[in-house]
Amino acid sequence: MELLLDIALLALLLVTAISIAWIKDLFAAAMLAGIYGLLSAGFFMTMGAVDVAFTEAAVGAGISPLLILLTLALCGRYQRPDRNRARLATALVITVGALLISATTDMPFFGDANAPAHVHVAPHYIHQSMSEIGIPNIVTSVLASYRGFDTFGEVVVIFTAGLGVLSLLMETSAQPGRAIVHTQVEQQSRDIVLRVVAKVLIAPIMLYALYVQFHGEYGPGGGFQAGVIFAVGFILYSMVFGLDAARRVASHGLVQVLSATGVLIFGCTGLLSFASGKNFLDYSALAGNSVTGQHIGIIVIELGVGITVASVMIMIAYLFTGQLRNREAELATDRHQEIPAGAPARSTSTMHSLEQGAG
Amino acid sequence: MNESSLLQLALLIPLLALAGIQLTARRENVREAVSLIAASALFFTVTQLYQPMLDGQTIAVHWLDILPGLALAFRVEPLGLMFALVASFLWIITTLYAIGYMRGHGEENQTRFFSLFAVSIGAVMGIAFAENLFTLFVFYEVLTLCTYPLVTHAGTDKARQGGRTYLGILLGTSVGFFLLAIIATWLLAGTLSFQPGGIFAADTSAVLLSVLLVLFVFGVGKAAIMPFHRWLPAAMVAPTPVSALLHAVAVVKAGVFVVLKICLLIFGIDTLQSIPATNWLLYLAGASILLASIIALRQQNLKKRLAYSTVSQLGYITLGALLATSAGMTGSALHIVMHAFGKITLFFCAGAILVAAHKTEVHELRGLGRQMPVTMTAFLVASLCIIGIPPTGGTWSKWYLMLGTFESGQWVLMVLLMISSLLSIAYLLPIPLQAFFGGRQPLETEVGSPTAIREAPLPSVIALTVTAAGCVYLLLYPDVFYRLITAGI
Amino acid sequence: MLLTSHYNYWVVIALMMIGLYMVIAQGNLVKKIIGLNIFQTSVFIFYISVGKVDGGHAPILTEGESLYSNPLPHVLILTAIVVGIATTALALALTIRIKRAYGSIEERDIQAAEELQERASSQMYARTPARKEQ
Amino acid sequence: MLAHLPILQVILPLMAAPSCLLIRKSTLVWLFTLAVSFAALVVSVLLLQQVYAVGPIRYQLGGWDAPWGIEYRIDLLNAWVLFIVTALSTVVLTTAHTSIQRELEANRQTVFYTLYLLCFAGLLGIVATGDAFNVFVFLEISSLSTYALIALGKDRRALWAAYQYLIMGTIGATFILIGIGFLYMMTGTLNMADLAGRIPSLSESTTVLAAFAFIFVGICLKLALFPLHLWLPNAYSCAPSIVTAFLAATATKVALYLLLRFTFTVFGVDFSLSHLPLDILLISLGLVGVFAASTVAIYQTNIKRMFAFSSVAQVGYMVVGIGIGTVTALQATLLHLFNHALMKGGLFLALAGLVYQLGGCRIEHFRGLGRSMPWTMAAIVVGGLSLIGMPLTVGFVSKWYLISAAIEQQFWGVAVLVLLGSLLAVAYIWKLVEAAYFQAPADDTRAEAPLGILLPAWLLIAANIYFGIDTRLPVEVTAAASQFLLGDAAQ
Repeated sequence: MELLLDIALLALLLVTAISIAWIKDLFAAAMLAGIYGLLSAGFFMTMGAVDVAFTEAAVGAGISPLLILLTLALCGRYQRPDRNRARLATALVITVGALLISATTDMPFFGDANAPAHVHVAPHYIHQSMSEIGIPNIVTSVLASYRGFDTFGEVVVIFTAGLGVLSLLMETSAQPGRAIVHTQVEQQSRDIVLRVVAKVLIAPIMLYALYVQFHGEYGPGGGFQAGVIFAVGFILYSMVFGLDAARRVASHGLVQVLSATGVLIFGCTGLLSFASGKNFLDYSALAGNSVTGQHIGIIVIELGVGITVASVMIMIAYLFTGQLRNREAELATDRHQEIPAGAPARSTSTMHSLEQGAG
Repeated sequence: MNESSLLQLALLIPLLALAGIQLTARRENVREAVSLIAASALFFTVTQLYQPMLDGQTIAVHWLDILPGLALAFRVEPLGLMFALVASFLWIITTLYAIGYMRGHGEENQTRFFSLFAVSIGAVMGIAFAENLFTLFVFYEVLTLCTYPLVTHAGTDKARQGGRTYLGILLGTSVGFFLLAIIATWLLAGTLSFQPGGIFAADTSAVLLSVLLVLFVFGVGKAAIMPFHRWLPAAMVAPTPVSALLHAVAVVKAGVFVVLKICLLIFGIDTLQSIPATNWLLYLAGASILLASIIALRQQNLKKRLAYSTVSQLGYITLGALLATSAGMTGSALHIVMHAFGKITLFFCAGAILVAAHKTEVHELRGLGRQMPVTMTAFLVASLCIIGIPPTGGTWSKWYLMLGTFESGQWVLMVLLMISSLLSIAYLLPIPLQAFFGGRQPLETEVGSPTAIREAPLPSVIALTVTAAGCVYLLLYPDVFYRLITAGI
Repeated sequence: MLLTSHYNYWVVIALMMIGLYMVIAQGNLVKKIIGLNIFQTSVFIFYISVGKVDGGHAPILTEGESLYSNPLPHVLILTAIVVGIATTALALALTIRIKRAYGSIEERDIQAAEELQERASSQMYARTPARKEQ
Repeated sequence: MLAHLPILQVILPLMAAPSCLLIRKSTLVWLFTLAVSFAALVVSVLLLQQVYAVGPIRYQLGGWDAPWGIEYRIDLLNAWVLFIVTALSTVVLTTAHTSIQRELEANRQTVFYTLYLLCFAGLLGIVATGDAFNVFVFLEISSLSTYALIALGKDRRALWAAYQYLIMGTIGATFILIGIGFLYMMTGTLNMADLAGRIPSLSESTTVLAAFAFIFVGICLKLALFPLHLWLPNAYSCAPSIVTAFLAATATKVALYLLLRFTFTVFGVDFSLSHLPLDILLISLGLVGVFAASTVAIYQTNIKRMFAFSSVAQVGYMVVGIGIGTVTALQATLLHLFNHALMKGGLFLALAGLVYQLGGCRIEHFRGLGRSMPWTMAAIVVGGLSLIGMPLTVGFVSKWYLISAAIEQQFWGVAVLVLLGSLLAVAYIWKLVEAAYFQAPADDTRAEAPLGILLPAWLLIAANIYFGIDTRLPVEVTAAASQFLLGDAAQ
């Protein structure tokens, strides 16, 4: 049964992937990408990777299609059919593929319980985590404690991405559009049904986010998933009730500060252990009893993760939708202009000044 | 004042001169006074090393280790001292001459010019007193780099082209071959310091040694062995004092001196004789001599002709060194000195003619002897010195070179040397002779008119007189250097 | 035998290659990014397959269970997923800016614009004063 | 606190980055960043001393012993690289304020410094860690911030360059991820030392070979080794000057460190160099890279781009060193790691001064620079000489070792080619010299670069000369490091 499900899912994944590669309508491609994410989440489920499935569902089928769609709204929906470098690509893909296939020949069998991967490090987690950390969800304990530093890195990665997007899309003095209010984003919100449904939905979503956040030790979930869900709820709100409404709730500045705060919470929790001469991220220093210490530590850092992830996601959503509204503002104001004002205008003008400097 | 600190001084004076020149850049006279004083001081310091050297004292200075076992260190040894003496003496004269020339010619950036002059002489001192190949290489490159701006002093496109060839060949050979050879030697012999009798173990394979020798001889591009001689004529775009310094004293002599020193103190006479490569390098040197002389014959531009004559004369020195007999070595060492004096005089004359009469082509010089008797006499003497006939010191070096070929039974080379001497007569002597007895020239009418040609500015004339006198003096008293050379070989 | 034990890996490899192909061959920047997503996601699938243990349960300790699937790959992939979405977000933001700057998100147009600009600037400099002779 | 040095090295900038966002005021942020970078430098110096004295240091994160937890393991090799990265970053940062004022809008500056710190921390994390997967995480931190930093360049090309780099970099990182996955699958561990212990028994397995291949290619993408260098020139020439200087001085070095770490420590020298024809591969790739890149460099009109290509060439030299694989050769590589950081740091900072004054650095901007910006130009000349490998500069030292290594192994051809390669450097450096000293400036006004840029640039140039004469520190450290590297590979 499980095997069949497995095969079916993989087959579906294959089909989806091919059709994504095939299709020229990027909008559809984005949707298919979402489906791809959902399918892989399902696959992870069958593999017993519940947390991963959860996350992949939230990211692969949630955030990333959303972002892609927002981008498409700005960049146009259809791609031009051209296969540049097709030959090179094929050659490269074939070589890499061949290498990979050859690599599989020496691999341990799929699902083999005595594969080296399962007998060296992993058993320690499975058998010791309860006594050492005292929470049932092994993944959480590995994630937050044994390999807590990776997770710290992960938070920083998200933070970095948020800042990167910020640095790319932040409103510069050259950009107009702040004044314009009538944007597609607002127009949606005239739909009464949507408003009501949203009103009803948002509260439980937030609540669920909190549940996922703090239930992470016992069941699937944790800071990251919670953060994503929270962000999704908020983004929904901003879509229905408008960017400005959302900004009134959580201003751009606040979101930035929060994103930083999350990282700092995580880091400082790690630093606390210096006080009692323990190593970085050694939570056992947080309380008399080491297990309690671990427990507290995990709760706190998961909170940090949640805050950062949520705020970064919201920040990114803000920035993307902000672009969207600018775009529409420009289309509304200066249709006659060939290139949209803003970034290109600025960059070309700087180009000009550069060359003046040279001449 | 003990000797080693004298040596330090000899190395530092040029730097002090550089500082002084930079500081007094604003006031010309002071600046040039500084140059002159520094030059004299340097010469004096070097002479002070002479006697102790002959008394067999070891005078050495160790600056610092760049890499473990690779030191910037200096030691006075006879040949080096000889080279240093010649260079530092001629630096005084050249400076004197340069002052006259640069003013007479109204050149730009004189401060830069004199500063680099000082640096290059400093580099020459470094080469002369280097205790090991590494130190030598360092200063060799310094010399290359600091003479580049001198060559391209004019800053015109032509100058830039010349500079390119100059730098290209000198850097190319030194980095491509010389450095490679040095590192190989380092790994092979475990040391780079010069030792009488060479540093290679007796059992080193002759093939490898041949490769090294070839690399060395070609690597020292400053020795201008064909086919790596192109930079020399190319560098003729430089102002004449530079040409004088480059082609008589600093650069080319540094080159042949390095070759000589490598033959003598890295390989050693015995090893050298046993290497197969020596023989055909000899013939290459011979060919270089002959070809250069022939090309020189066909040059109409005076400086170009002198340049090719230099190439051929350098061939003599390399050849002497490669002969690997004491007579040959002596000859080549002596020729370093003699050619230095002779050739610098010739360039001084060329420069004087340029400044005074604005002439650069050979055929324009007919009858110039009347307007510029001193210059032309000097030219005559110097030519004789280069050719190697009395009453000039050139006689000695040529004599020993012949002896060397005779001893080692290289009849072919012997004949070759004779031929090229005849050639050198053919391309040098006509110039002064025509100047004196070449009869009248249309230009003659100009005499008496305000633009009449007369001798070059006094400093220049003094300079070329002194060096010409030097050529004669060396016939009578070659002993000064001869003693050093015998001590060295 | 090999089939039943390895088909998982092979499918994953196929998925990876599709993704990689898209990244290289597609001219549209957004499509490239989607390709990148597929490529990475399939790597995740590979990792999770490695973590699979026959009859193993989700790695959440429960009474009377001894066989769990390997938690370590799950942890790694949780991190990797986050990295993936981070990259995607950044890439998309870049795409938006590129669209604004070049007015297109097709590789060809952009490269064409590049060459044009390059030529323009060199012509601009060709007009600067010629060198002086001394 | 001394016990925590290894983690402090990374955690300082990592925690400082978000704090920047809270400070906001750009000048303050700059000072703060500078202070943090300097603190990191101090830490790295202390680490280097400690390691040199007592040997490798291990630090268990979260107090969990390896291989169950992540451990930091500082030996001479990465202590050395840490020192290089922190030192260069500090010097570069001193110029940041002046240069960024010109090249960035006010409201982007805070973000810039935050990203800078993140990139810095990422690089340090890669170097310090002893855990294969942790490498991946920090690699992504540094990469993501780098993409963003490059995209901050004024010219719109910066965006395109950043995008290209993002695609290539992500492919590279994913390759590394695949490789690590294979390794984990075969060994069940992620700890480098543990892996090193287990791989020899698996040296026949194609999976491990594939793992090596993927990791190797992935790193070479980051390293911009010759055929995979395409992203680098655009990225370097379009990024803000400071970013270029920082990346040129540190990023490729860290990638090279990874290559060394994986080939020699994780897989072990007998696996890497005797199982595979890696030595031939590396030497040939390196040499081809040297010649191809240098030749292309000669024809560049954008000087930042020219030096970017020269960087690719220099990477070639380092890779040749790895390929030869003797103690001397590795020492040459490690020396060049340091030396090249000094050269390119100095050169790109000098260029930053140029951009500051003239708003660009195409060859045309160099006309008469000898007169209009004498000090900047002098810096470029000296740096160039060091790049060529003139005696009494650092360039000479590393070249000396590389050639000695080649000749020791009787690779005469390699030795000759390396030397010829340095002659190509002469060609493109002299292009600048001639433009600067033999052509009249467009306008004869003497406008020297601001001291804020000039002094740091000269600091690095001076270092080029100082360490070319007093070579004790680098030579001793690298000698010990390379012996250590081959020593523990031998086990």
